[in-house]
Amino acid sequence: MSEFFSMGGYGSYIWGSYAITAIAMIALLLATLRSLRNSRIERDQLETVLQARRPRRTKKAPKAS
Amino acid sequence: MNGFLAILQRDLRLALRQGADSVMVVAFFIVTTTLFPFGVGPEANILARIASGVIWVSALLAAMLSLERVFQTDYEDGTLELLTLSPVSLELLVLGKVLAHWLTTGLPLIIAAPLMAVMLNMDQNGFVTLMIAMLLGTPALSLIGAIGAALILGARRGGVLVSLLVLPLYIPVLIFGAGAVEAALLGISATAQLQIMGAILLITLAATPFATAHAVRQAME
Amino acid sequence: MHRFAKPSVFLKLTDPLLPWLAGATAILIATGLYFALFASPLDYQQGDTVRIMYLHVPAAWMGLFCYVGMAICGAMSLIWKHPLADICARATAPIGATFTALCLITGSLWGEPMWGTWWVWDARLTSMLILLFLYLGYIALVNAFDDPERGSKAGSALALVGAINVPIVKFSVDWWNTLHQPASIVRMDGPSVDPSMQLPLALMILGFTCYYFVLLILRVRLELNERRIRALQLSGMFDERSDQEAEKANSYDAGHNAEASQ
Amino acid sequence: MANFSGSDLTCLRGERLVFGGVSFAAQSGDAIMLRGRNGAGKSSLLRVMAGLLSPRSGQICWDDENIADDRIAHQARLQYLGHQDAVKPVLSVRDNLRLWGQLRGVKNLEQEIDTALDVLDIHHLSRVSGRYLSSGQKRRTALARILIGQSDLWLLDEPTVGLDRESCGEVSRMIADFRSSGGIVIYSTHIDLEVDNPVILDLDKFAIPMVEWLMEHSEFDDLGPDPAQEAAQ
Repeated sequence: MSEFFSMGGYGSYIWGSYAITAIAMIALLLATLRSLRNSRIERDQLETVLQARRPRRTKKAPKAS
Repeated sequence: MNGFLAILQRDLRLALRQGADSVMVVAFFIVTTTLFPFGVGPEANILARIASGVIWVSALLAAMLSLERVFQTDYEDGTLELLTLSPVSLELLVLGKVLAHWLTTGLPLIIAAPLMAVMLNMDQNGFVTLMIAMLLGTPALSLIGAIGAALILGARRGGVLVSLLVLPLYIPVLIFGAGAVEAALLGISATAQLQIMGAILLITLAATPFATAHAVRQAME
Repeated sequence: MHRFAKPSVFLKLTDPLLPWLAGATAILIATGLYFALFASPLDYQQGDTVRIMYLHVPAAWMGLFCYVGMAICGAMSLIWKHPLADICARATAPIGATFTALCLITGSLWGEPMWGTWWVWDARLTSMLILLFLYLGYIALVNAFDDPERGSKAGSALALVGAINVPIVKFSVDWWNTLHQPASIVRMDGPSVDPSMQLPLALMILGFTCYYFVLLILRVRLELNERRIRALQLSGMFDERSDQEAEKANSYDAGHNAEASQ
Repeated sequence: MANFSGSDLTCLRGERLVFGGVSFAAQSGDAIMLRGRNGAGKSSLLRVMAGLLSPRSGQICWDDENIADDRIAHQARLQYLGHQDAVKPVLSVRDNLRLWGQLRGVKNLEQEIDTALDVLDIHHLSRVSGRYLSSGQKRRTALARILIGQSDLWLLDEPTVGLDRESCGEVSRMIADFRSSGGIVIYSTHIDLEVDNPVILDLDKFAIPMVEWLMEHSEFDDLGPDPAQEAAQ
């Protein structure tokens, strides 16, 4: 087993490249999923407000924020 | 054709009145080149070995330095909008502006290059090739750079951005420009390299005005 | 008249596709890894380090593939002015840049034990490095505008110009390399690819390609979501509101915070 | 008799709808005044008319020919005055104007420049370089530009910005002269420029209420649960 991990003495190079590739690919995927989730949440909230707001033009002073 | 001459004449006049631009480019070129002996040491044979590369890289950077101004000022004061709306094809006007840019920056560099070659101890038999290579290469630099200058109109941090966009595209010119001089220094014919540079110039001359004009129109939207 | 309508076609098409693609990615990469790490022969010259090839070559392939994809999107955006083409190009860039960087890193890790140096100005590695610069330039340009749409359009034009330039760069770098490189140095294409190596290589290449498509679909959705959010925010919903609506808006704030704190 | 018309124009800036369904028609001698709030799309419409901006939908025709088919011909017949004056600080007023005349291929250019300078009463400034001009003088230089060379269509975006009352009168006179010679003028202005019975195009009427519009066009609800559908269930 340890022979397998040492990879003929080149283990650090080989496992290093596999690890970096895995980390980069997984990180990219997770970052995308994360921002996708956040954007979906934010969008849903905005859509709710949109649906709640019936098309009517009541003039009122804009609320100070 | 009248439009081409009109814009060329105006840009040259602007460059003359605003002065400084060409002088700055040449000064930048000379200062950058002079930095190398400080970096690598003043041994004559090392300098002679790297002279062609150093001159080309410095010329590249110097040509790039002034790129941002090709369209930026015209964009800011509304001139570019009117040029887009003038009854002359925008490609032709772009070509006129690029020619003006080359005349005010590329040409002075070609004149300054042999001077720096002497200071870097380059062998005399490379001088003619260096001048010819720069004569073929610097217009291509201006043409390619104009695309970058047009793309960044309206962007934040335009100056740094244009170098990031344009420098990778400059690599072929650098390789063959320096290669031609090196061949000449070795006493080999540099015709092949110069022919390729001529081809690059022709391709850029044919293709880049369309890309640049497209980018300018995009910026006007 | 409405460009917002068109993307829904994309979503309808990709929705059923996504789980299949994700599954294919997992299976292909898993079997590819099995063959690459356990069931493939050693190279007589390079020994175990040849296993890096199963990452290096697919990454290089993806770097080029993504750039070609971006250029095609750029051309489509130019010809049909379809907003989805810009979005796809924009979504592809970070993926392509990641793979190009991975190609360089694995190449370097492969080069150290083989050539005794982390970096060789080898024609292929150098070309990949320039490709990485092109990606970085694209990403910087796209993000440099206040109006995201303007950025995407400028990016598409740049991708097209870059794609025309890539063969010229490749040619000139090859030429430069043969001129300066002594022939004795082992080149990347040194080991002839044994048929038993072709299988894991093909699996990994396919797996990476599927991974790209999964990520592309997700990132395009993300971009579409963000467009919709910007449109909603721009609509001025929050400007003039009655008490009733202000209440709703408050519940929005509350909901949002609740979600965020999960 | 020239005829300039647009039908069902929709304009999108960035990701924002500016206006939708705008139509207009003008014949030689007509003037159209664009009105509307800030951001109603007056400048955008003028840019669409000039061909700088492509409309999202609809088309603009000159004598029943789409302007997108022959841009150069359209650009030859129009004069556009934008927000900016495009006056180069290092060039004299005359040199500034000369470029635009040359680009239009004007014959007797110097004479035309003289006339234009006279009309706007800046002849005494002809040798002064742009950097010494006041903003009003720059605006008048820009206005002089549109007098140089033949044109059938003026698109003026806030022509009177930075001008005093007297100069506004000059602009009114310019417009009247141009119309009497068969030109079409389309302009936007905040102050009342004295123009004889212009057609008024109120862009506020064509504003697209984003909220309603977004509700109608929520096609990409397949991204997540549609609140409307949920409510219906």
